[in-house]
Amino acid sequence: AETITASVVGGSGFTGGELLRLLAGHPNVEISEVTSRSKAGKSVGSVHPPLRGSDLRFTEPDDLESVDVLFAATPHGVSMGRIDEFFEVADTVVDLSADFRLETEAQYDEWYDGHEAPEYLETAEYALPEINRENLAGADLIAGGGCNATATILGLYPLFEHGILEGSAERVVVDVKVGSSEGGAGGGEASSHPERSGVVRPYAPTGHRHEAEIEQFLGTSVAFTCHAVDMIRGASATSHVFPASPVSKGDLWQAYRGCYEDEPFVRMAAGGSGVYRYPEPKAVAGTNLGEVGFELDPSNERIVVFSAIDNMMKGSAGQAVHAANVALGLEETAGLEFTGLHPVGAP
Amino acid sequence: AETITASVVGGSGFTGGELLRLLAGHPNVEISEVTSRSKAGKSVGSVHPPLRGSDLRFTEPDDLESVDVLFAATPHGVSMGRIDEFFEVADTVVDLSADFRLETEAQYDEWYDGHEAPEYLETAEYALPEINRENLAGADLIAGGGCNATATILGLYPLFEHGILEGSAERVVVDVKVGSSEGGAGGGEASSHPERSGVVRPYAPTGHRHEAEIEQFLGTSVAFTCHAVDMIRGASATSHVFPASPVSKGDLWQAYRGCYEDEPFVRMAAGGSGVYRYPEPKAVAGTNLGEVGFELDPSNERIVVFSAIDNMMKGSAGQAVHAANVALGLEETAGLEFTGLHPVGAP
Amino acid sequence: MTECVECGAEVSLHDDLEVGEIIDCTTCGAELEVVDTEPPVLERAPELEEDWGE
Repeated sequence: AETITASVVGGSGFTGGELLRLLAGHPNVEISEVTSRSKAGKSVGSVHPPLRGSDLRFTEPDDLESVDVLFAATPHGVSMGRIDEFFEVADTVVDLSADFRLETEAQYDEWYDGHEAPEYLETAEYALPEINRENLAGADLIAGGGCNATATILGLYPLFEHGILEGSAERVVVDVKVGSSEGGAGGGEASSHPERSGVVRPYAPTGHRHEAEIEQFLGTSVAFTCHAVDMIRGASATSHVFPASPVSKGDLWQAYRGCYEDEPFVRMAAGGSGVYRYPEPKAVAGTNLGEVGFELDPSNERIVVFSAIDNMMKGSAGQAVHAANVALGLEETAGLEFTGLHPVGAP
Repeated sequence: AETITASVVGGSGFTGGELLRLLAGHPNVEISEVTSRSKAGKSVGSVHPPLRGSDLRFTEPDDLESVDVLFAATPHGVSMGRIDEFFEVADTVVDLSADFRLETEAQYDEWYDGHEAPEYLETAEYALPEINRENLAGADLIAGGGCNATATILGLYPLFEHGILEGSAERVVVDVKVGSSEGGAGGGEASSHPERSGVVRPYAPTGHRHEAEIEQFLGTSVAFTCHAVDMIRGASATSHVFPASPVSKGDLWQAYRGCYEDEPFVRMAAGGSGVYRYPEPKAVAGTNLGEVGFELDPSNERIVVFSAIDNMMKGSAGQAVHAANVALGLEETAGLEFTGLHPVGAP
Repeated sequence: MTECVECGAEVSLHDDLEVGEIIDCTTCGAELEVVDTEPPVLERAPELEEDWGE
């Protein structure tokens, strides 16, 4: 089978480590370089246990080697400053930060601190194949989705795609519960183990950055609130949707099966029996799977939509590898076959 | 100071144990009897560690001793069958089940399996002093509120009390996260430790029983969804409220301070600095405190209201003792002074 | 004593107050900057928006 060379810029963080873990196990990938300013010279296994025994060592992030695909797992604001340099060494660049997710410079002025390379925003392709597969084939610049937005979009997308929601009149409330890896390895006092354990802690009561990304792809504004809970990796989004006209369970199944029946990385979990009747982060931890489900609440004219992902995988590194597989014409599920553990503890 | 005699019917469950713990430490209470069919003859300390060393033993629940106040910590459906018997031995009965919470027999027909003693529904008083103090003084039958309803009502009550919400036009979505003690000690496969750990598990996507109780006291219908999360005791309710007309932060503070400034068991946590900026179950675990807070989201014409309680305390046993203190003319905070631990693990 | 600009509750002040000092309101937790001491005047301190990461 075909082999492509790949490098990871910013490989010492959680997301960088997850990318490395996936690429090291990917049948079509040969890792040529992993950069990290803080860990240069150290073996990748010393930072990321799943890679123990690998002779790969972190290198300085300057004078990058040329590769087929470069994954950037750097904090927000880094890729936009180095994108030209990245394209000098790689044909395809997959950026996991927010630097190329939104379409217009105005959005970056409003939600971030402006943009250093707005000319790339036009051509950047959103990495979520379930809603952007046709544009990903052959794309040069791929922008990984945000984890909260990915969970929310996966849940709501079929409702818009099949006209159950038009995106104007309806009220949509999104209430998300996330793990601590979203804040990255650093984080201040609030993310020390004594303070972060066992919380149900509202931390972005009005999460506008996520709303901007969700609105861009669903075409509707959502009222978003995020809570930190006692997980490390995992995101659960519960969307409360009030459609303008009544809808039946049959309509819902038609919409969701229509969008996801043939998708390799979306599983339906809407009622039924057993312990795991609805989507749950534990059930998809470590996998690139998204679980989606719904419940109809006629007395409140409401549809309750549940979606669960592993924010490190479907919400970040897994999505990036999936998008790269599509862009480079590889087998879509290559390197992403793990389907989770049961029973298992907090993800 | 005055001493009253009290008994607990159904003392071997989690809630019964919490009641015992509080009553054993109450300056004005002498426990005369604790019944449990399954644990009759055993010491209370063998079941409830905080009571180790107490000579109190569980007795059979038949031929009850007469006492001033009888607390019933029995499953739903038991008190309604024994209420006459309870009143033969006690002047005041505090029932912690749902048997006397709702006002009409019709509601019990709809949400439960009917009612065996509907004649008591008229005179039963809801136990939450923050919204029913004047009726509790001298009440004979007190009905403890449900934990999810208590958390929700505490959060939303000031908005109705001060006319920010009229309770007709507005849409209210309530998204609750709760601990495993809500399901009691039993519970099937889903509450085994391997399956219940580390979950964010929707379990009542449309919670009509809770909605009925909330609607009764706030006069508005709410769209309710509940998730089990990795806590033992604790309930966090996030209410997404869409008022008909815009409101300012000043209006909100006036409403919340107006209702709660002099309340001994409600603390405000709405923004500000530090790690605990909004209500959080960890911050009130083991206390009878409720934390309430809010955030204004003008772009979505939304108020996000947060409330956190310990479902075993403010949501059950603590609320029952608080109500009994009010009904019997004792010091309101008697036996309920504990103000929590920091730092602390999952509640 | 003076009133919190955020929630209107009373804010207890210690006596040797200094201009520029930051006091947090014990009712709503808002951070308030002392802009004058005779009489004491408090304004909302520019609180740096905590970066929630992700």
